[in-house]
Amino acid sequence: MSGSRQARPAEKPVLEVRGLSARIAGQEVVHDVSFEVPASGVTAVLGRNGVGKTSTLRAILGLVERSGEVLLDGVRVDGERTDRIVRRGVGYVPEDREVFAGLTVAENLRLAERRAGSGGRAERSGTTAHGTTAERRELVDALFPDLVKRAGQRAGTLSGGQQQMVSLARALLNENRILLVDEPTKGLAPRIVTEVAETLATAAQTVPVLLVEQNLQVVERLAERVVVIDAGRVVHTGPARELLDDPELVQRLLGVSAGETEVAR
Amino acid sequence: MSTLVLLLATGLGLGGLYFLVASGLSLIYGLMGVLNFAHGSFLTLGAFVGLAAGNLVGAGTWGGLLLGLLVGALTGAAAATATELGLIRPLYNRHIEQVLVTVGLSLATVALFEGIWGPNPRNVTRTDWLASTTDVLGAHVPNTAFLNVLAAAAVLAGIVAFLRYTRYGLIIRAGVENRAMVTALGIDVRQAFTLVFAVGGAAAGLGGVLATQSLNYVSPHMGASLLIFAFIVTVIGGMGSLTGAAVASVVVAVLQQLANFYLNNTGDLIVVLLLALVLLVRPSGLMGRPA
Amino acid sequence: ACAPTGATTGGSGDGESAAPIDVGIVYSESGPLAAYGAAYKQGFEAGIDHATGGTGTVAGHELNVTYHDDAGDPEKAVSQAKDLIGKGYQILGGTVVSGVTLPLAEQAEQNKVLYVSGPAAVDTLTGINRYTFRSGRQSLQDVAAAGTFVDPQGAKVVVFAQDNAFGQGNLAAVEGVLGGQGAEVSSVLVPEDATEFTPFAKKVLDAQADMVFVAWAGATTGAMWQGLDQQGVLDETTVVTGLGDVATYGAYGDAAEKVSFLNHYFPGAAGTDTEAAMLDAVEAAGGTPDLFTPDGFVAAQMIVHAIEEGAGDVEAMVDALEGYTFEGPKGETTVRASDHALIQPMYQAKLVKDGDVWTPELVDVIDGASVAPAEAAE
Amino acid sequence: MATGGEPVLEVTGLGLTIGGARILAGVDLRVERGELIGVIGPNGAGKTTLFNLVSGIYRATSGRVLLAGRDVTAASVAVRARAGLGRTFQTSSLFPRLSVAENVRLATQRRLGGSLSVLSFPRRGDAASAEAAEHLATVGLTHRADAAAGDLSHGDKRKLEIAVLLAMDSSVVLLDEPMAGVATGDVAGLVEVIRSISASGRTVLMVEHHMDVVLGLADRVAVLHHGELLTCDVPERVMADETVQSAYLGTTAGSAA
Amino acid sequence: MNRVTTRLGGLALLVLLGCLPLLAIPVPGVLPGYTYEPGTLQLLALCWLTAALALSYHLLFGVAGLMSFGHALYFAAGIYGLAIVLDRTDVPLLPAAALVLVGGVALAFVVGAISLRVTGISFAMVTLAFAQAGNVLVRRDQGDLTGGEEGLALATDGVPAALVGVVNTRNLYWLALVVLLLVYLVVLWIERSRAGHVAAAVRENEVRVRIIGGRPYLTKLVVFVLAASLATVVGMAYLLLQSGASPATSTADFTLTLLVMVVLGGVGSRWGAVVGAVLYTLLDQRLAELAHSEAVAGLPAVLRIPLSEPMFLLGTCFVLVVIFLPGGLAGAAERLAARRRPGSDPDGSGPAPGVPAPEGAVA
Ligand SMILES: Nc1ncnc2c1ncn2[C@@H]1O[C@H](COP(=O)(O)OP(=O)(O)OP(=O)(O)O)[C@@H](O)[C@H]1O
Ligand SMILES: Nc1ncnc2c1ncn2[C@@H]1O[C@H](COP(=O)(O)OP(=O)(O)OP(=O)(O)O)[C@@H](O)[C@H]1O
Ligand SMILES: CC(C)C[C@H](N)C(=O)O
Ligand SMILES: [Mg+2]
Ligand SMILES: [Mg+2]
Repeated sequence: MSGSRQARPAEKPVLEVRGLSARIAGQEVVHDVSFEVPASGVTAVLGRNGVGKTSTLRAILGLVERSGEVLLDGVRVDGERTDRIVRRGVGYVPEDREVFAGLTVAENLRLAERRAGSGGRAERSGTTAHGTTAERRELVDALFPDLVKRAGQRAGTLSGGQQQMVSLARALLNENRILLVDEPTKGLAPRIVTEVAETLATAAQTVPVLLVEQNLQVVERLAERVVVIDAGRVVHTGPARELLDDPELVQRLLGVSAGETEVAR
Repeated sequence: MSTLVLLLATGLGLGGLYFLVASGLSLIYGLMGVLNFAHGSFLTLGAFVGLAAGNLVGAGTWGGLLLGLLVGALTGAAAATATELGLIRPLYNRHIEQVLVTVGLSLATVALFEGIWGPNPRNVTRTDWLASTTDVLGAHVPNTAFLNVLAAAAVLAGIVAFLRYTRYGLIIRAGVENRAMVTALGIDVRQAFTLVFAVGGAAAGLGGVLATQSLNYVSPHMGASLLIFAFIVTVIGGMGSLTGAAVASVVVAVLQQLANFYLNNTGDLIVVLLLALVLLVRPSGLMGRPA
Repeated sequence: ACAPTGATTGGSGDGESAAPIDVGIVYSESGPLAAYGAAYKQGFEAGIDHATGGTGTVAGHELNVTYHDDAGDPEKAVSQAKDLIGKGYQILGGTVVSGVTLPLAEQAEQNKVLYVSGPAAVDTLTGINRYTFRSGRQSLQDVAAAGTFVDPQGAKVVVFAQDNAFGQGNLAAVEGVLGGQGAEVSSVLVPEDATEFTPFAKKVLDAQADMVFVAWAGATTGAMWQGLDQQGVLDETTVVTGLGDVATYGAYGDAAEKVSFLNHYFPGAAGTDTEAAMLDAVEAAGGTPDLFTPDGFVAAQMIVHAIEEGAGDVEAMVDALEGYTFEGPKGETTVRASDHALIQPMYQAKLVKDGDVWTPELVDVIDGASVAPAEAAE
Repeated sequence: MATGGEPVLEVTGLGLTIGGARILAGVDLRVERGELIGVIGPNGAGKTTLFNLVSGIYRATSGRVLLAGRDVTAASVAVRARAGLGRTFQTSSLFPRLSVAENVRLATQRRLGGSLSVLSFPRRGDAASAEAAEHLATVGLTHRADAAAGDLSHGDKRKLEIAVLLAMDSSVVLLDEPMAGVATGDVAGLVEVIRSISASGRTVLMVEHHMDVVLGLADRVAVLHHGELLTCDVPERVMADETVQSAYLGTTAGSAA
Repeated sequence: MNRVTTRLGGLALLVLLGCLPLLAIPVPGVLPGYTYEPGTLQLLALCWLTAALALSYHLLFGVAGLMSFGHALYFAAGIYGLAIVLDRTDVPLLPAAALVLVGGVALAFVVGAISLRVTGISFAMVTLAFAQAGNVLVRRDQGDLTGGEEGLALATDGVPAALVGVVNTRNLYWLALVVLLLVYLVVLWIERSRAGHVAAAVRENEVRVRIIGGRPYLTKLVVFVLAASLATVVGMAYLLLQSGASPATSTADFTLTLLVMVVLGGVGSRWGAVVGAVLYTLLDQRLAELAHSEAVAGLPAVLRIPLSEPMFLLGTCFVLVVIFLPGGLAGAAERLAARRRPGSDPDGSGPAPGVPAPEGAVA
């Protein structure tokens, strides 16, 4: 686990983004963004509010109008429909949880399980490094016992944090080539934040994670590389340590002044 | 006594008819949020085409009726599928516009049907059994009442099973809430929605052919005239609740029969009153989820 | 450019001694009653031909007949009437729908133009105003004809009708006509929009009437007859109704043979020379004679007569029509001077099965005077 | 720190049961004028529910809510709002198609009167608009004033919620996770905004999972757990509590938060 | 500056429309004849009244977001109310109109107070139900009041002679124009008022309005009653223009046509509602001419049958507008205007140079 923090020798990247732009309601909000996500470990996307982090993730999935190239395992997918891209093995934890309020917790999870045959390549080959579907299920159950208890409850009546758990669980239930995770710890109690961070760390050993996160402790704990976005453009990429160890750079890119990661005590 | 029996039995039969019309409407409305004003047109089209097919085998024969039902359902499904693909899907996520498009479609199609088949109702030849009555406790109950109730029960069971025991049911319910997210889970939600429309259309086509058996006519306006009750039944029953629609169909029809007979033809007014009352007391309908 | 103050009719400078006369026909070319409209129009064209001896001119005036579709919608009809009146038309005709005919009569009165209404049977049109005439029969005549099937004195008559203006009007007519002749009239009224009326059929049966008068219109007619038949009403008593247009013959199903029909007209009913001329003309023009063909024909006869007597002067035309008696397709026809009721013969008929289709057969001709409506106060 | 001793908000035996499920039970809480209370607790503990009951979104199945001594248990949301209660939502709830400025304006306008009048017109540059602009400046959204609220990014919506709250000028303010999704670089600024709200004599209740923020701001910290109020005490003592440590903060308390 | 030109433009248009009865302008294919002819004036007057009615619906639907399927009820209340009062009493026109308006307000208040207890599609259905009840009552001719499907003629005794008869069509035309102007101004007024702003806010997010201390229910009720009263006023003018009442005006179908007009013009746009209504009325009245034209009669059946059904053409038109012209005519006009003004990109965040042309972009 401790080794996960070191950059690995250059493997073929799982995800390559080249010159990606995204438009929302006729306005371009992401401009010409390029970066790569290597075969394992966490790559964090950082930036202030409204700079286009979420939009970048959504553009990769084709959930917003986009142009540019997106390659998954070397294959261009930017012309494909979202569901196709996802079935190639992309797990997504959206920013606003987006649980299906009218369905029960169990139904939410059942829906998320991609069945063999409809899943990504790995899925078709049966048991993988991530174990079987059943094993993944156990892992998720262990991580969020609350959800087991509330299997029959309508997701809309869950507390904010519980909904976040459902959203995470949906992504973790499947065999993925990559996870796109948008602010997973938002609204979670400190104890759960720690647990989620650990889970992501474990997952990242085999599946690369592209993580949007504001909590710098979590970034520090997980990320190997960072991509910093400002005003819809990539303004910095590099190893996480390099950024976090340089207070001046943090101040310049993220607007956090020295010592402020501990926030106004 | 025999009058009351007759009122109840025919009320039940009428309820079956209402449900046959409402089932597809309620399905599409409940699941996709599209209040489909063109539903009546699916029904009319199914009835015309179904009857024409049935007449090839023989008007007034059971074989003809069965073929008519099949062809009617297929016609309804085809029309609905075309509507979904051509008109509803491009308006993805614009619910009001989707409703409006169906309004436009219903206006256009009724006029088109008039152009093709003429404005006047045409009479239907039924099998001898359907044209006669069965004695129940001294009342001569028209056999179409039995047919309607049976068919309604079958359609209800069929659709509920489809929703409950197929994965599509789940996909559809989730897709209604958040289509983008279902897609982001790797599911092609569009097929599911098209399927809903097709099933709804099939129910309409089936209902259309069956309706001609009790109405004894087929006309370009038959769909539209039945639609208003289908709307009412759908809302009273609770959005998206098929069982609710079924219960509401029976309640509305029986109440209507009784009020018409005993309360000086006030059936329609009573039904409207019932609708207002139900919505005020339980805005989500009899069996809808509380908001 | 400033508008001329008076209305002008364009393009009449062809040197003829008498100016052409404009006749505007506002009728249902489309809409729910387009079939009636078609029969009316065919009859009208044949009538113009007949009355002008094929010349299309009356007393040197060329007739300029224009047809306008109101689609059965009063709003459109009024717009068209105003347009025509504004363009200087003094003669309007047409309409098959009661809801349209009344507003047009209103326009005729407001603007003092001659209006000859079409098949609309509404009784209130009779005596409504000085400028309005009718070319068809009215409900009271239907009812009086129904009265010829039984002896009204002391008979128990049940009116089975829809609970709308048409049904209520018929009920009132029966009460007035047959009630006046000593019948005991009661009614079973069914909501207009109802699709299931079996219990009402039973109610009719339970009333044990000597005669049941059925006044029904619309799509549910077939189901209504089945209901009456299924509950045994047709076997128990004399059931009388009006025989409609050809398209409705099938609606009775097997009940047809058990029903006694009063009839305004069916092709071949009259057997007069005028009728023969009308039938020939309509068929030659590719039309199909039907229930309301004579209404159009008679309208043409009346309009041509009015022009002959008083072209260009509405008051003179009205005067010419009041009391006018002529040989219509149905036989001797009179415009009653006091209220413009159109006195004409009616028929008793039955339907007989001829292979797969039903055809009407004449049972009896009812003399026009014997079924004339009571005079309406103007 | 609380000094007055006059309770502005008083909650006694407050509870909510939905379909047999006990969501909240027997919560007693007395908040004094000018106090800033941090509300913490595990996810699903009932924090948002408490806010919903106090603001009237839900009706309590037991207990009472007193606002400035007045019993508002049965009062509608609007009545409570007019009586001086304001709140933000955990998931942003704005007028998506109205502009950012209009969102704020509606609140100032309501306060300045005449919102139901068809005889008065809003004008640019009138008192309500000027005030709205001020609040937008406070939360740093001036540059987005004309954007539709629905077009804002997640973090910016949180800021807009605060601006609307400022505009309402409520005496009691409920904040539901104001920092969730706010960029780390902006947290300090928002903390200052909240501090100034509190400093202006208003009473603040704040649900927040950022412990640094809670500890930096709160006079007292209330802990909810399984729908019950465990404690409400000064931060030092609450943080030392064992249940709080294990159920909420977790073993690595402080380091991950 | 911009505002001044729009106002001047509006005024000029109004003057022009006001002068139409004095001019002889032919618009072939659109109008039945010269603009001074009664038939043309009647059609135009009908357009103005329909536009006024559509504006009142715009207030309900476009501003407050209340999708009612029963707006026809208040229009019919105006028509039948006035027709009945004039028919049954000797009250002269103006007092009668005032009386009917009071009645319309009361009716709207009661129905609104009940139906506004539910929202969304339920609201649409309850209003539909009430309107349907009204329609049933009208058609049943209860107490001989409404004349059933035969309708009711205008009793002209109480009406000033200047408003009766074809020769006076131009007076009716002016009346209709004044009603339209009046309704437009009232709607403008309400939209600009604070209540209008709150109504728009309610449309967006009701809970939020409550949280800032507003009263959504009252706001909606105010708008509902105002819109209904306007409809009642238009209804009374309509009675005078048509000199008769017909039950078709009380049907749900009629409300649907209003919806169609407002959507055609562009939801939320006042001008859109007006233009949509005028266009709809012209098409509705004139398409029949096209349908019966000889050009159509000569076509093969596959083309002839659809083309000879006006409603088919209208319905199809409408569907096409909804699909291809989001925002209706107003939206299209706006887009066109925006294209004319290049560089109006608000914050200059247009595509940055060097961005590859969007290729295979999917939404
Ligand atoms: N639905 C939308 N319509 C219009 N513009 C939008 C929409 N959603 C986002 N935007 C705009 O796109 C830009 C980028 O938004 P995005 O959500 O990607 O930012 P973000 O970096 O994820 O911010 P945050 O940290 O606040 O979540 C913002 O300026 C925002 O205003
Ligand atoms: N209808 C219901 N049926 C059963 N349980 C419910 C229902 N509605 C809410 N709950 C439960 O009530 C609890 C309280 O939720 P609440 O939103 O108040 O939590 P919270 O403390 O705000 O949590 P978070 O920090 O995650 O936002 C949750 O556990 C939720 O699942
Ligand atoms: C898929 C559509 C037919 C239905 C749905 N109302 C949507 O647009 O999201
Ligand atoms: Mg984001
Ligand atoms: Mg919460």
